[in-house]
Amino acid sequence: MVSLHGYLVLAAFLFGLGLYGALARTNAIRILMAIELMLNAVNINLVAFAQYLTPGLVTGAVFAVFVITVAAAEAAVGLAIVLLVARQRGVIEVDKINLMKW
Amino acid sequence: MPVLTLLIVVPLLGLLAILVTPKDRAGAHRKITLVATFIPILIVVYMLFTFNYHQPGMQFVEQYNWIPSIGVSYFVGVDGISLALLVLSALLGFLAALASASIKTREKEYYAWYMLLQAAVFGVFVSLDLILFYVFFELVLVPMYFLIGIWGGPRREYAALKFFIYTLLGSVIMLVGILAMYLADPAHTFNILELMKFPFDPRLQVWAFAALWAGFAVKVPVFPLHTWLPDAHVEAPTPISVLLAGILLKMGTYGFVRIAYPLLPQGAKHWAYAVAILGLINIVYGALVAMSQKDLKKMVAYSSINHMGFVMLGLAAGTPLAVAGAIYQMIAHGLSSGMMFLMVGQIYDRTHTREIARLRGLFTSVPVIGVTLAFASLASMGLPGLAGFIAELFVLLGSYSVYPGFVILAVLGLVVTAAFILRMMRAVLMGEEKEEYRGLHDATRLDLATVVPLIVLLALWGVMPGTLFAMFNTALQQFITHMAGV
Amino acid sequence: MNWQLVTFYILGLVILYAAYRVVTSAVITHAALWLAVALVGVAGIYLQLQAEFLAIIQVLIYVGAIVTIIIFAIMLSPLREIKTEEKDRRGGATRMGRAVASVEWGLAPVAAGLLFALGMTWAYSRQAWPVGSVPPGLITEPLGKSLMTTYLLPFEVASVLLLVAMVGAIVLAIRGQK
Amino acid sequence: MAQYAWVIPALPLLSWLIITLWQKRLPDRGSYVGISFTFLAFVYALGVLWEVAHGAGAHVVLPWAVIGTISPIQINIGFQVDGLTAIMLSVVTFISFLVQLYSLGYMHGDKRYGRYYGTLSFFTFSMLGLVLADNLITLFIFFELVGVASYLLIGHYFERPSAQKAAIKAFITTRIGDVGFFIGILILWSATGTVAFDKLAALIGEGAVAPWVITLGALGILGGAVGKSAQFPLHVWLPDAMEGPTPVSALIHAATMVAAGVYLVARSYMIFYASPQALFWVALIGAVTALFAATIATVQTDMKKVLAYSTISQLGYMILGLGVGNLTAGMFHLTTHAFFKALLFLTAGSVIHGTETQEMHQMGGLIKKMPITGVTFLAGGLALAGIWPFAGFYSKDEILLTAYNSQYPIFFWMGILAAFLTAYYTTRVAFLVFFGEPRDHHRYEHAHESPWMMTVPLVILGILAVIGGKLLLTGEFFPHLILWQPAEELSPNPLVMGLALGSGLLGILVGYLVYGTKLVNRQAVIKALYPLYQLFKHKWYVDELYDWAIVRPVLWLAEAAGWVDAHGVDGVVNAVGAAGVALSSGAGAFDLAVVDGAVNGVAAGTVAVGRATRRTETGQLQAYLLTLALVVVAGLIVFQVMGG
Repeated sequence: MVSLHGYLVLAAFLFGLGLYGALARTNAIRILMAIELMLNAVNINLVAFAQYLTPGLVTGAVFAVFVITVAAAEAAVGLAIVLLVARQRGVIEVDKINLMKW
Repeated sequence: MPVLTLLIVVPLLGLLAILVTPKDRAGAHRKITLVATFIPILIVVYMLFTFNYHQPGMQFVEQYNWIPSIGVSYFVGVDGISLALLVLSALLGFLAALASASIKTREKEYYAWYMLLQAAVFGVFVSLDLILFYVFFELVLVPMYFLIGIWGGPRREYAALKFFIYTLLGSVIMLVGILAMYLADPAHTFNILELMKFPFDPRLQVWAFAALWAGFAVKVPVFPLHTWLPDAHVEAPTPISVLLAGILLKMGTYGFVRIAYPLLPQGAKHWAYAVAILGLINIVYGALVAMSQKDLKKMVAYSSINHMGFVMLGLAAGTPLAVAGAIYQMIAHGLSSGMMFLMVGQIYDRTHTREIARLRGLFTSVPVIGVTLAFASLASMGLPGLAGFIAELFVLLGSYSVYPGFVILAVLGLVVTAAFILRMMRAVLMGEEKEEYRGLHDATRLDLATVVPLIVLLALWGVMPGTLFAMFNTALQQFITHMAGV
Repeated sequence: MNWQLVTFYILGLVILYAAYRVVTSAVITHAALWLAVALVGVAGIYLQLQAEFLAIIQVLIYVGAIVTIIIFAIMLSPLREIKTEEKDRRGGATRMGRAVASVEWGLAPVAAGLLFALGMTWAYSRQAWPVGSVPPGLITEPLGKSLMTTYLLPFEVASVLLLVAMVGAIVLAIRGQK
Repeated sequence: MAQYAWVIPALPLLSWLIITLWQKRLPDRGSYVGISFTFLAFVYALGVLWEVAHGAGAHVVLPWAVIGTISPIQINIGFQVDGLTAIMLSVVTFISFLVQLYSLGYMHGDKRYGRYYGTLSFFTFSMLGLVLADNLITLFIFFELVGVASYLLIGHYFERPSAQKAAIKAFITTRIGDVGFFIGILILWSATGTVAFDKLAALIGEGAVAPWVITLGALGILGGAVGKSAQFPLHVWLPDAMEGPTPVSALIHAATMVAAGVYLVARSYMIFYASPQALFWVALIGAVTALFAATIATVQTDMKKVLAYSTISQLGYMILGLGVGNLTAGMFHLTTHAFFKALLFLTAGSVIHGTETQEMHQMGGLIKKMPITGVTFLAGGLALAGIWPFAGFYSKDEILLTAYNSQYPIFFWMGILAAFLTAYYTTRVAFLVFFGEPRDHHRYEHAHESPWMMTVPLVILGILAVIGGKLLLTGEFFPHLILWQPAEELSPNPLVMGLALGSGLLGILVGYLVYGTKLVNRQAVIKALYPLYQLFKHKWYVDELYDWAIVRPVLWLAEAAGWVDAHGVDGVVNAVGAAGVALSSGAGAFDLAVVDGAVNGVAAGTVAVGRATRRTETGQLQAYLLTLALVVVAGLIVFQVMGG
């Protein structure tokens, strides 16, 4: 049988990879993808915890549903922003965009 | 009817309406603001008629659980003192909105912040839960910061930041005091009325009072925490100055009356002498510094410091007359300084200067404005027959038996007050008309509409103080009894 | 060694490898396709956890919608910049250098990712987890019920969020056209 | 009628409101409103006087403010009508009416004509309110309002810097006196818990008030009177107040402003009477002022200035009368003085109107050109000099008689000397202005008699200046009206009467010798008495003294305070720096006790932290993300290790 621990470790490594991607890459779209990876890692955790620790309750799964919803929204708006910035400034590398400094 | 919640919600609805109105709909935001600030006046008038002036305790109470796990609730209610301040806030909120016609840039944002400010101000004066109070108290800061920082004068960012840092610092210290009381009370509640019943350990009272006092004193402002005030005033646009002087300063003194004194009476007694000295310094030092100012608005700002000194002195003395005078002064100063700032604004709109030395002969150039400024100045000087005098009279009458020496010095301070006001009037209003000011247009209907209510109230409460005293008399008695009983 | 464990290991390896390719592959369209693989793998994990409903929407929404729009965005955009592959941070500008002082920038993400994964693993290993197994039974029905009862309000809020996101994305796209 | 005496101040109040709000729409800017309302008030006041003379009276009390509910403190306002009130009401409305009538001509064509009439109404209202007050606080309120009204009227020609200064000076100086008044109220209030005159009188009568309270309270109130009635040492504002239009001067000097101080003492006389020390100070100030101001009046060359100092001197007499314990005499002198001083000022106004100068050396021989003005001036002058049978004689004689019989005869001799000087300078004015050769022919040629609106009041007042004294004493009318139980009935003393009259006549003689004939060489006299002349000419250097000792220090203090406030910031930064250096060298303590100190310290600290941390705020998303991740990992580890 697969133990809870196994799922958790898988999720941790998936998250670590996502984190690395979000930090190491400069292409905004790639960063979005990395974020999706992290969200998935979180979802695995949620579902695993729910199924193992609170059998019969679906709270964790409900959370996962919401996370997926938010991810969809985030992807839509995020891509729109990226495209807009790319169109207006001609760059897509986040290290060249430091609007937040002002 | 949940009138108090309504009072807070109406400006928020106004805020919402402004946010959904497109930016380019010229004038719409202003209209929404006027409506949303006028409705609170109606609500307050309704309250004035339905309020039971002889019944002790809070009225129009509403209480709902908010964060039950730590005993925070949405708990609002008013007694006579808060009611009087609500009258002031509702009125000035509307008048300052009227006077906002000179704001031409980024109107939508301006009015949006304005509505938020108004809601927070009402919230402060009706909250009976410390955390709720604190939230509103802090919430006032944010719109104020932007209102000064965006629509202010040349040094606005400096002034806004200074204002923010000062008041935030005070608030943080205050929060420590609040938490200390929360932890010391066995019931672990933030309910002000409950906390009032608990006799805190005297040692705790002494330092917790100091902490609360510091938080409120920044707002008042008490010497030596006052230096943000002149800068903030000079840079703030006129309507914001009106609110700043008329209402925001009162939040500090209201905090004393509602929280610091009733919750920590022994702490208050311990520090009374020091508070009285600071009050006296406010009076005398404020007047002296005002006399040396070259900028009209700065002078008015320092005169506020002078006036708020009477509130401090009255509260420190703690006799019924003195406290009554102190509360009266909150209202009177709100009206007179509000009017003063309105007048300075009207003059600035026409002459584009606030430098006293550059103004001259306004009695001739703009007679109506001249006369109203003279009225405002005399009101601020504490001329008998106007509300400010009543306040000063009662504070001094009441404090004399406690601090005779201070009172005599304060009375001498009144001469200095008269001197700087008259010097200002001489420089600004009297003298030959200046060539460049010839043909300036005099007060418009709108200008008059903003000041006439203030004139009427200043005169009414100067001639018939009983009408205002009756409003908060019962609450005052409760305050006195509570302070004496512990 | 039972078949469940075997499937888990295979799925795990597929997911991690695909994720690795997502963040490292040189061509961005490849990365998007690898992302789809990783997401399908996660759907498999859900199946294994008896969360069949989640597996289905994982495939439908993530693979069917999100990955698709990412690929669309890349392929349909007129901008060359999006399609050209970027250089790795390692060789890039080092403005961050000042912030992280002595740590070379290129090492920081690796360190962060590894630290996180290993740290979590370590933390998990210090905990005694119940040795139970996944309860049998499908979750679609209870999930649906609780979404319509206990979690009705969040559910509705989520739908509003989606609506707002949709409107927002359209507004942004239109504004870009001008 | 006395029950409704509040109508009397209400009428001018109404007139003020009407003129202020609608002056542009009223015929002649509302002047007729002011005049007619004041006349109605005068008629009503006469009615009240008649009633009071027949034994009526009124005292109406209204609650004003109630503080507290358990043992409420109630402060009342109200008005009371008795003989003192009734006579003052009549005098004030009468003079005010005449002055307003006179102003029709004098102020004609003034650019702030409407405002002038409005303020006059307000002035009258304040004074009438003051007269009716039944307690110290109400009286104080109107006392201040009178001050404001005078401020506005003195500053009527506000284009002139001298008028601006004079207005401020009047207000501030009297306010300094009011500080004393206010402290007096505080003392009495805290000792007795009441400010109502009747209650105070009752308490004092029972002996329930400590003597020192009475004395201090009385001295405080005296401060107010000294300020308003321009007594030494707060007399400095009155001569400067000549900057106002001349009819205003008449009003101020005769009936409203300066009478307020004397009236204040008279109204609270039960307090003074209970304290011999206080009475002594009252008498001393009165006598000193009477003499002191008379000396200055002898050398002034501005016609209005002479009259101003003469007013101060005469007010000194009134205060002296009160001080030696004769309330009736003091108030009697106030009344007669109101007639002849108003008259003198109005004639001065007429002269100024005709010649357009106030400088007496540019006048001369004007009686031929302005016969009515000249004759009425002589009537007023003789009354001022206290010559029988003119009005001033009776009242002055009464005061001197009481002074002679008091504990301190020195005051009597000071009064006699002042009477001599009074007669002298009055004669001097008469000769310089109305007799002799015209010194400025140009002005002389243009001089003309004033229109009827101006001369009618002169004639009315002139008649009163002649017969007023005797008239009021007819049937003991006045002494019955204002009755204060005198210690003993004083029989007329021929010595006193003779000395008073003699000194007056002597003064006239000397004046005649110096100015009417060339028998005495003026320059020689001036040379002989040069130091004294300089002293008088510079008004005993009081103004200079105040400027040097009070005004400048206060201004300097204000500047200093302003500097400290404005430069506190720099000071603190420097202080922090210095303190840092001091600390590092182990030399000294940390001093942050400058304004703004602690706060700026915090601000500086915040800035320093900000400087250090701003490098991390690069605006780059990934940097933030990295930080976040590292913090999470660090937190995780810490949590695991600590939490076990």
